Amino acid sequence: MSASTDRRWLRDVIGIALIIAAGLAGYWLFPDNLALLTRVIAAALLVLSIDLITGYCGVATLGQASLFGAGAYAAGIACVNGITEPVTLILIGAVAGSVAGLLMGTIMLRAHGLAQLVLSIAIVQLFHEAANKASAYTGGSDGLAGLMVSPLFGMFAFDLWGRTAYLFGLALLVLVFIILKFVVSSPFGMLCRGIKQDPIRIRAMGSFVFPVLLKMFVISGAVAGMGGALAAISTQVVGLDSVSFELSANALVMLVLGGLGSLYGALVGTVIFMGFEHFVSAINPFHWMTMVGALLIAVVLAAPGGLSGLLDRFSASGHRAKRGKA
Amino acid sequence: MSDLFRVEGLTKNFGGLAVSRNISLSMPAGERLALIGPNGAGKTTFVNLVTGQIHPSAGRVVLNGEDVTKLGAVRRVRKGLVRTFQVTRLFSQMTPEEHVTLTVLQREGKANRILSRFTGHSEVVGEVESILSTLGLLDVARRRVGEIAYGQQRLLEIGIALALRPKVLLLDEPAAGVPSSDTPRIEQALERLPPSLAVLMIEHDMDLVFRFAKRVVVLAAGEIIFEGLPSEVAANEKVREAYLGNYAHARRIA
Amino acid sequence: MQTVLSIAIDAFAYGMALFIICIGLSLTMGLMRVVNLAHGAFAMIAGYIASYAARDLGLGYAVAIFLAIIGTVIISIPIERLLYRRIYGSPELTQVLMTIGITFCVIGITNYFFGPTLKTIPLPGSLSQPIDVGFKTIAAHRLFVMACGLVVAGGLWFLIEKTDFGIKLRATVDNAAMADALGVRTQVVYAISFAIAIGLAALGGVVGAEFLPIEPYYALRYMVTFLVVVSVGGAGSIPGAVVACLLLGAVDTTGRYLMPEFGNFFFYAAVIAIVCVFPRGFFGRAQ
Amino acid sequence: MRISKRILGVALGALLAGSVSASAETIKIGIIGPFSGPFALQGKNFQAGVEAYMALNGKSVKGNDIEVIYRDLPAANPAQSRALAQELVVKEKVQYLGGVYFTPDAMAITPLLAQANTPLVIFNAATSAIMNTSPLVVRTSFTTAQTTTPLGKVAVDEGVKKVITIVSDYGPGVDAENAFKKAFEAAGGQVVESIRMPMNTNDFSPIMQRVRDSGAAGLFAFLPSGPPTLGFAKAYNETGLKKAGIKFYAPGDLTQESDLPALGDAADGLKTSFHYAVSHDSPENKKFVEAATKAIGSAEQLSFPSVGAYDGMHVIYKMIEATGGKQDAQKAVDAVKGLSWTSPRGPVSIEPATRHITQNIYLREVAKGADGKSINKEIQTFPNQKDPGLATQ
Repeated sequence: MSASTDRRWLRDVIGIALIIAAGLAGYWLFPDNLALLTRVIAAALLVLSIDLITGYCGVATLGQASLFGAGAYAAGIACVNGITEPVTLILIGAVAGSVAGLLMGTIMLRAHGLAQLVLSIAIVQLFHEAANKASAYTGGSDGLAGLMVSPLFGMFAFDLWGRTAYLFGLALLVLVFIILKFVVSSPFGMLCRGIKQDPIRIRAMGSFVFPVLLKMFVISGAVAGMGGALAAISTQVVGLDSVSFELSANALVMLVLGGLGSLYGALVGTVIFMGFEHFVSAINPFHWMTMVGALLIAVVLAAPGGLSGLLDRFSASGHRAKRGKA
Repeated sequence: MSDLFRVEGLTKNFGGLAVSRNISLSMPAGERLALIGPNGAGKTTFVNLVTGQIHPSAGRVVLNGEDVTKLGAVRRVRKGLVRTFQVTRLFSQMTPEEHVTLTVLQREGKANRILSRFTGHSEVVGEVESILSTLGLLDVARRRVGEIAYGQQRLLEIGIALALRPKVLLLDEPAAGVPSSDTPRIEQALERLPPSLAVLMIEHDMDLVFRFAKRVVVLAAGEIIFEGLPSEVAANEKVREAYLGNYAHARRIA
Repeated sequence: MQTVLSIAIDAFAYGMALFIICIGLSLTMGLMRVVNLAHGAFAMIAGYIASYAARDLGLGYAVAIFLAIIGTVIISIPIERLLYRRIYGSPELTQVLMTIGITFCVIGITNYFFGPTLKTIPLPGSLSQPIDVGFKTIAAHRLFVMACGLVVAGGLWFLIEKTDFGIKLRATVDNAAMADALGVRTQVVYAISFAIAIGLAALGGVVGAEFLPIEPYYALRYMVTFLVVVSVGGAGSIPGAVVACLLLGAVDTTGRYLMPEFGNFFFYAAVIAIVCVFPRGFFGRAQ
Repeated sequence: MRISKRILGVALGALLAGSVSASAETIKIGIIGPFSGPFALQGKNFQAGVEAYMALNGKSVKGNDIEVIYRDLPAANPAQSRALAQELVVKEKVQYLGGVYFTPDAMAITPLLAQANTPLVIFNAATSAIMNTSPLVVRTSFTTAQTTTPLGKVAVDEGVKKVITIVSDYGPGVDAENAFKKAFEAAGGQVVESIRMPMNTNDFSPIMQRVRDSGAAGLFAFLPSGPPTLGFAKAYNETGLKKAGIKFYAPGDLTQESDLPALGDAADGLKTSFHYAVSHDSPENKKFVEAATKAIGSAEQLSFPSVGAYDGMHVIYKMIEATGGKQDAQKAVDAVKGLSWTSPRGPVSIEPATRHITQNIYLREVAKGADGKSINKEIQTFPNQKDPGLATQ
């Protein structure tokens, strides 16, 4: 038992070290793009949160931005009302995200497959509508502006160059990633993977399915909520786009692009998608959509398991038997 | 009331079609009972009714003196009513070791833990290893289930069930689909089942039934048509009719 | 009473327009098990062809519809051959990725060639007049859409229930392997069904253009609406799609009349309620 | 990732080389707008306005070369907006920011301005409150309240005493509703009902039924320019409201020139109020339309954001003149306070207190122009309108 465990440990330690290294490399290589990179980190948290319920539990969602937006608005509203300490704001985002996750899970888990996907869409639309309606608190379509976040630990201000925001976001991402690595390699994570493949088997093992999935929704909500809060803190504005179907769909696309169920895929997909979008739209803003579309098609044709699956295929000796059930 | 497990008048209708009719039987601890019957007799429906996958139109399921008819599948498992599946339902990406470990942790109420490593529960390692070794699965314990032989997968099905420490075990065709060269291993595993366990086996393979069961129940068209010793089954006219119906009929005409 | 009637007739017209566009998607998703998010893209292509034919070439409305259907089906053939064939039987999320990619490409290309502006399909004089039907004035075009919807529903019902092809189709859907063994050329059945689905999308795109105007972002803008309608009805079911379109059309229209400011709440709350009660849609098949 | 890094490396290299050869005399202006996506046409208009200005007024100011850098922001997305602004300031070293189509995007940029020492000249985003978020913002477009307010009096003057308002349920829609209501009631009219409809409304006939049932003699509408305006105008015709003589009032977003070909006859006779019509009759506008048409490629695509951009560039050029190419945001903004000039839309000035543009608002009617194409024909002028939204604060 210890040999394979050690190997897995080692792989995760290396993986996390690589994430930190890549993050710091980003800091040194692109010192002028830190706001973009911070945006990527916030999105990465959102995509990670989808991986938890889609990649590990087999529940596809096109409404994850509800949880992201809940976190963003909670942090934003708290900030406008005088709670300006960044770490507290992140925690507020996490709590709001979990509550939204609990709500969303309770509704979504009533259905399966396509119906479930449609429920997720309906929920994000309702969240969006609610945020638009509650303009007294959310600023509606004009956005919730005027977030004055205090310096981190009273020392590091969130400034124009976005260094504080980026390093803060990177630290948050790494921390969350490590915790999630624990979560998915815990008995609970194993149970979720089992449910993804065969809920009837799991029931026959004497475990309920609904509470397990609901718990994952709550965890996922916390992660997405922290992403939202990070976006709110670093942007100082919360817009309706943070609870939109478009954001949800983009995030799901990033996840599928990177590959489901490994957490690494979520990061790879986010970085590739947003990086590609950024560079292509800077080169030719008028046609980036065609190119992004072509990228997606190419990935499906060349690497149906996502980009991280492609890496696996090159690196791993054993071919992973593919029995994905979306 | 000394019976460990009892079903009374179990009936299930799908629309107007009765797939189980007034089935009653009881099992004391340590029982080795075989349930046989021709295709379409309603054996799998019976297992599903007993384990709570589907709910009966009428009748009761009693475990240890407690009526569990209203309980769902999960609660019945937790009370010791455990099944295996006719077609293996295993997680192709996981190893046998992981299957059994997950099951043991579940039984111990530790499967919901978030912040401990799955592989870090040393207290269950001994039990997992002993289950795997009893079934002769130690050498494939860390291979992915998708890569091991079907006979071994069937054994793992039994291993998962054992890890739940059942009181009553329903084996749904444990040897189905297993090449004949591997059946002895299954038989061996069945022989080593804990003696106090009540086992209800559904099986087609008559050799296996005769060697394993002390008592046989025959189901046909959703009804029990015979209950008795294995040696009496073959001679029973109703059973012959149910199994050989058309064939015997044809012979008589000829 | 007059108000109720006029809301009802508006709802019916809108529902029928939705039906014509969505029924094709319902067929692809129910029968071919492809989550085709690019369905709207084909409706949009048809709209562009019709607009070009009717506005720029000055052809008649009927000719424009005909050209749009034929043209869209022809365009779809290579796409089906090269791209869709690869994702039959793939996990749903892979299909989502592919069809979103196709949608993006179609949008980008359309934008490049036709520009970002709205394209209209000029109606013939007989359809563009308001008609007084007693209790209200209604555009003749809406009556035409209703008629089209009924014809499509009836035609599909006849095709699937009463023709030889329908039998093969149903057999293929129930069990493709068995149908294959029985000598049904399932590949051909799939190809024809895909063509029918695209043709219906094309028809819907053109006649529905008065409700859902043709512009490059059409495919994305209405993607959610189409997906929701199909799953509420139950993928693959014609009566399901009819009921879903009429019911959601009614909820939408009535909601927008009674409490417009909460129009979206009504619509999506209805969707959640329906999906919770009928998890497979109104007439969904067990999977 | 490796590929993109290489691209970036090349880009960085080019940038470095560029900045060395061009020396300090090149002044960069960063323009953020929707150059792709559903609003791409508005972004194209930004670009057309900028290019028209530079074509007519030269590409340098007092010997300083001007370079414009465009960044694409397809839809309202404050996080992306901030990232783009930050990149423009920090990496591209722009001295001036311009553009911005949506309000939340502007709100995300304004907190950066002081630290970046960069003024922002807004070419479009039309919510009053933006101006209060930073003293370094100047706006050359309009506000919804500004373009809407004159309509209240117009309606009353035409004998319409009861109006129903219908707006899209989002910020600008609510602004329009409030502004119209205030002006209309001040002029003695009565708003009998106010409807806010969801942004994604496709079928407007139930709304028109509401109009009919309300007994109003006129309707005031606000929809963002784009596809739904077509359905709305058609529904107004087809449900017989037009025939029934119910008057139609709206700010000019509803009949922007680039939508008119699609609206066709459905728009005939619609009365809207706005700060700019492409058909405006003046020598300045003639020159502008000619240059902007050349830039955008087709006369049909030209509409109001182009003039916001054109005047925005005028303001930025004046700022550069005043600062002599040195980066001093406050001095630059101070220099254009009270600036007045003749824009293609007519006489305009920057109100010193609010830094928002003061301009004529025109009442227009959709009619056929000389060449048979639909235009917004100006029929009445309301001179020197300030933003009532800001004035009241």
